[in-house]
Amino acid sequence: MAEHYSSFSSEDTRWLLQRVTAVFLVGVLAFHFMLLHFVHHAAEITLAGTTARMSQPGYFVTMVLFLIAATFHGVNGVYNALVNQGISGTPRTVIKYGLTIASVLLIAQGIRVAWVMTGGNLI
Amino acid sequence: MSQSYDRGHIESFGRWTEFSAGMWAWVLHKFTGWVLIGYLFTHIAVLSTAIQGETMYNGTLQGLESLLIVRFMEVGLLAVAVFHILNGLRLLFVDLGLGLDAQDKSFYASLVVTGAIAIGSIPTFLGGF
Amino acid sequence: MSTNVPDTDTETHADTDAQPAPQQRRLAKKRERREHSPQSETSGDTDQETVELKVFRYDPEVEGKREPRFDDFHVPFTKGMTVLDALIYARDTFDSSLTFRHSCRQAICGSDALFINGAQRLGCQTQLSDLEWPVRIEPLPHQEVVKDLVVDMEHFYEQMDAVDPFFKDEDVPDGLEEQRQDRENREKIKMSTRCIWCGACMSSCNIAAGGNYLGPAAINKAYRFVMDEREDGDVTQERLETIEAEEGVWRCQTQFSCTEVCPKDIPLTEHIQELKREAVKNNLKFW
Amino acid sequence: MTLYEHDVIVVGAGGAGLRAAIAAHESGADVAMVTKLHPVRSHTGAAEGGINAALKDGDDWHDHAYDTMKGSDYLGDAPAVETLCKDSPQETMQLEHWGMAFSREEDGRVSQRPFGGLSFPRTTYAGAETGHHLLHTMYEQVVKRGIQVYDEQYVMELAVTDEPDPEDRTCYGCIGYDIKTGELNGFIASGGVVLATGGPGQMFAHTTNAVAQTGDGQAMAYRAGVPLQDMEFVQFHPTTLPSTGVLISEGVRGEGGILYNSEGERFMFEYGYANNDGELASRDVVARAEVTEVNAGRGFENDAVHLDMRHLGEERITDRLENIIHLATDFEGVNPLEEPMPVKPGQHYEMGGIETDENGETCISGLYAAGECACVSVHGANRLGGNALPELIVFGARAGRHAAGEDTGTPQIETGPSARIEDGDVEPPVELGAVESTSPVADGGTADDSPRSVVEQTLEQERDRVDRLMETDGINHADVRSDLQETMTANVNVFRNEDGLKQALRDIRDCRERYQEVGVSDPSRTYNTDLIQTIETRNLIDQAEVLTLGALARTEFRGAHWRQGYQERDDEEWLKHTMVAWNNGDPDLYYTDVLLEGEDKRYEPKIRSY
Repeated sequence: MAEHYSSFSSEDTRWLLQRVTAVFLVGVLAFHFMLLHFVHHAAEITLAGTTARMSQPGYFVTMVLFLIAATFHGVNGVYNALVNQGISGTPRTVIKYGLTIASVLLIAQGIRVAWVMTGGNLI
Repeated sequence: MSQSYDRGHIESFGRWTEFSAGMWAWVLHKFTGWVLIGYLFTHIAVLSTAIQGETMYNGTLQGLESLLIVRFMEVGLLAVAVFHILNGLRLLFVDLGLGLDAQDKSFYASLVVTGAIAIGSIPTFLGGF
Repeated sequence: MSTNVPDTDTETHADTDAQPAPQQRRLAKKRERREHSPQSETSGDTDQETVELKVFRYDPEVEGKREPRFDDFHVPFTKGMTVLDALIYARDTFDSSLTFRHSCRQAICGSDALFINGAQRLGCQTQLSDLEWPVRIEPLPHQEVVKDLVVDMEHFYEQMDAVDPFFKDEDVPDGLEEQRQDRENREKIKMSTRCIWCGACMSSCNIAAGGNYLGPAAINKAYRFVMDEREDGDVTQERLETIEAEEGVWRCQTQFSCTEVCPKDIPLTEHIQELKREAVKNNLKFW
Repeated sequence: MTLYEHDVIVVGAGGAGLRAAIAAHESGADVAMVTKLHPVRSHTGAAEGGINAALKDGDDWHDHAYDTMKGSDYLGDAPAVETLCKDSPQETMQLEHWGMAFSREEDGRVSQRPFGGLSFPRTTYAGAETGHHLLHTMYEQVVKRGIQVYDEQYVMELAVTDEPDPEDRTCYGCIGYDIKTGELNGFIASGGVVLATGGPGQMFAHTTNAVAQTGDGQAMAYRAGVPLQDMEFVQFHPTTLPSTGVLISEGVRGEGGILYNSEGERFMFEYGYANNDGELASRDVVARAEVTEVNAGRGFENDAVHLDMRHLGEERITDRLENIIHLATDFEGVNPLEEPMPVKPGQHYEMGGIETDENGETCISGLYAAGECACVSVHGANRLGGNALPELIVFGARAGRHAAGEDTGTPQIETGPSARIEDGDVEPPVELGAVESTSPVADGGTADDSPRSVVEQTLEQERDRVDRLMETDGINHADVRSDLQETMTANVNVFRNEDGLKQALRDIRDCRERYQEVGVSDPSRTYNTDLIQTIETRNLIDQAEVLTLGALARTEFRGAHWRQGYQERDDEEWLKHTMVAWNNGDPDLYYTDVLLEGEDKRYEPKIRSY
C-alpha cells in the first residue's frame, strides 16, 4: 500500500553517514578551534606556520578528511532541510546536482589549497 | 511545509510563541547549520589566498583579524559552532534512544553552555587587538 | 456577553431583510438570548465564575462565516469542568450551530483533538482550571477545516492505511491454539497500541504539515507490528521497507512535538528513533 | 443523492458491526459499513473489563452458560446463552489470530482473570483497555479486506415494505445522511441490513455511554415494526464521576477502596446494605445504597458519595490503578492520591433491545441486529461483567454470516408477533406513541416492493423530513433532550416506583409533543450536528417510552429492575420477556416466553445471590 512512496534506498545510508561524520567532526572541529584560536591566535597565523603544520602527513590527512566530512555533513544537511521544506520534482533534482557539484568543487579547491600549503614539504 | 489551507490571519496567530523546546532546538540547529556551511565555503575561499603566495595569505588573514567586526563575528561563529556541536551531541543521544525524557533539559543545557563558552572566549578573541 | 465581530451582525441583518430564512431568525434570537443571558452579567453575579471561550468559527456555506473569525462565549464555570463540557454548554445554550466532533468524553474515541491555547489537546481531557483564561479554541492546525472546529481527517487516515495497519501473519495455529507471545514483548508494544487516532501528533509536526510524511501516528502503528514477535521475519522486512521509504522515518527531525502532545503519552519520537535504528541494522546486514 | 448497492449493509462500526462485516465478507458477500462516526471512534473502545470465554483446561462452556443464566436472573434465553458460551472461545481466539494484544501469562498464553459472578477465571483481557484493542484489531481486519466504509454517514431510517404484519415485511436497505456534505444517500442491500448501533445510554442525564449512544438502530427497527425486548433492564454502574459520567473501574473497590457518605460513615456496613461484601457487593446493590444515602441527605455536591483509596498507598495505587489517577485528574479535577473521588451511579448498559433470534435476525426479513442494540437475549435482567464483548463478536459474526446467505442453523428463538403469549396489562397515564398521524417519521414504508423503489421512496420521505426540520422555526432539540434525560434520571433510575414511572411517561409525552416543534437553527448543510442531534433526540424519546412502559408494567424485583412495593422476584407471574411493538404509532405491550430449556438441560431458576 506504500507504493505511492518511491523507495529511496540511499536515505538510510545518508542518515547514518550524517551521524558518523557528526561524531568525527565534533572531535576534529574542537581540535581545530583550540589549535587555531586558543593555542595559536588567529591574528598571528602566517603561511609559514601553516606550512609547518600541513607538512606533517597525519595533520594533512586529518585536515583533508575534515574537509570532506564537513562538506558532506553540511551539504547533506542543507539538502535534507530543503527536502523537509517540501521541495520535490525538478527543483529538487536541480538542487541535488547543484549541491553535489558545489561539494566536489569545494573539496577539490580545499585539497588544492592544502597541497599548496604543504609548500612541497610533505614528507 | 506549506499550508494546505489558508485560514487567513488566524492561522499564523501566535504560532511561534507556542513552539516547544524540541522545536526551538530544531530551528536553531538548522540555523546554525546554515551559518556553518556558509562559513565553510568562505573559509576555504579565504585560505585559497595561500595559492597566491605568502604575502597575500598573511596580508589577508591579518587584515581581516585587524577588523573589530571580524573579531566579534568570530565570537559569534564560536557560539554557533558550539551550539551546533552540543545540540548535535544531544541529537546523537536521541538517535541512540538515550535521555529522551530529558530532551528539553538537554536543550536548555546546550544553550547555557554555549552562552558560557561564548562569553568566556571573548577575552581570547578580542585579545591582542 | 461580548459578541461576534460587529460586521457579522450587520451582515446577518442584511440577510434577514433579503431572505427571511427561519434559521436566520432563530440564530438572531439565540444571539439575543446570549446577550441577555445571566452569564453576561458577570459583574452582578458574584458567586458564579464564568470562563471566556474564544472559539474559531468558519462555515464555507453560511454568509458571514465564510471569513474565519473568533466568537466569544461566556460559560459558567463549575469544578471539574473540561474544555469539551464548556463547548457543549455553549452549543446547547447559546448557539446550536457551533460544530465540533465529540463522542466518548473519556479520551478513548479520539474525536475531539483541538488546538487549545496553542497546543493540541483533547477537549474532554483538558481541565479548564489548568488553562489560562480566556481559553482560545481552534481546529487542529495543518488540516483543512470543514466547519468550525471540525477538520478533514482524510489525509491522516490515508497515512495510517499506508503502513498496512493490520496483523499480517498468515501462518496462525488452528482452532483454539493461540500464538505465544512473551510478556516482555507484549510490554514492548503496549504503549504503541494505545493510539486512539486523534491526529494531535500529526497536527503538531511541522514536517508532516502539508506534506506526505507518514507522520508519527502511522509510524507508531508500523512500530506496533514490527516489534510484535508474532509476525514473522518476512513481514517485518516488508514493513521496514515501507517505513524507510522516502516519506518514512527519515523525515522525523526529533522535535518531540508529537510526543509532547500525545494524549495517551505514547513515546512517539522514541518509537520512530527505534525504527530508524532497526532500519539501519537491517540494511547493514546486506552490506 | 446517490444510490449505493451492496449485498450486506452493516449500520454501525463498533465491535458487533465490524465483526459482522468481516464475517459477511468472508462468506463472500459484498459488504459495506455505514457509520455516523469513523469506526475507531466507536464506543466499544471504552470497554475495559474483558471477554468471557471458556478457553482453559478445567473450564467448560456449560459452566459459563450456567453462570450467565444465573446472572441474568433467569431472564436469558438458554439457546442464546448457550450459543454465546459455545462460540465465544473460538471467536476470542480469532481475535488473537488477528493480532490482538491480549495480556499474557508467563508461558506466553493469553491471560484470564476472575470477574464477578463467574465460577472460573475466564475473562480474557488486554490490560484495562480490552475494548480499545478489540475495536482496533477488528478495524485493522476491515482495512486489510478492503471493506467499504462510509464513515460520518448517519443512517436516518430503514427502507422497509409496509405489509400490515411486521413478519411479512422485508428490509431492503437504509437511508444515510452524509454528515460532511448534507447529501442524502440510499443504500440498497440485497442480502440484508445488520444493525449494530449500540445502546441508548443518552436517554439518561448521567451515563458512562458516549454522546453518540442514542440507540438509533433500536428506534429505527422499532418504528419499522420490530418489537423492543426487555428494555426496562438497565445496568447502573455504582462508581462513575459526577461531572462527566466517566467510569471508575470496579478494580478500585476490588483493591480495597472504601465508600463514605458526607458524615464520614462507611455506609455499606454501617447502614447494613451489604454486611458481608461491603463495597464489593454486586453493582445494583451498591448503586442503590449510594442513592439511598444521597436521598437521606448524607451525600456530597452533585448527589455523589466519596470513594477513597488513599489508604492503599501511593505505591500500590500507581502499580495497579494508575489509569484511575489519570481519569480522576483529567475528568474530575481531583487527585485521588490526595483526596477522595466523588462518585455516583450512572447508566452503563441496556440489557434489552431489538428482538432477534440466535442468528441475529429480526422478524422483518433481511433485518438483523447484533451487539448492545440487540436482545437475543443473553443478559436477561442483568449482564455479567465480561459478557458484553463476547456478545459483540459471537452474534456479530452470526448475523454477518446469515445476512451473507450462509446457513447458520435453525434458530430456536421465535421472533415477532407470533411469539406472543399474553397481552400487557398496564394503564399508562397518557396516550403513547405517535402524536399525530403525520408524524415526521412515517413507519412501514411503501407498497411497491422492488428494493430500489422502496429505498427511493424512503429516501424521498427522509428528504422531506430533513427539509422540514431545517425549515421549521422551532425550539432547540437540546431543551427537549435535557428534559427527557432529567425525567429518566429522576424517575426511571435505580429506584423505581409507580408514581415516578407514571410521571416519567407524562414527561416523555410532553417531550414528544414539544418535539413536534423542534427546528434546526444551523442553516448549513455542512457538518450540521444540530440536525443529527435533533433526529437522535426523536429516537431517544421513542426508546425512553418503551423502557418506562415496560418498567411500569413489571411489578417485581428482578436483576437490575427494582420496584418499590415489589421486593421479590416473582417467577410465577413474571418469568417472561417484555415486548413493546410500535404498531404503526400505537405502542403495543405484550409478553413472550423465556426459554430455559438448554441443549441438554433445563436451567431451573435459583435465588440469585453472590
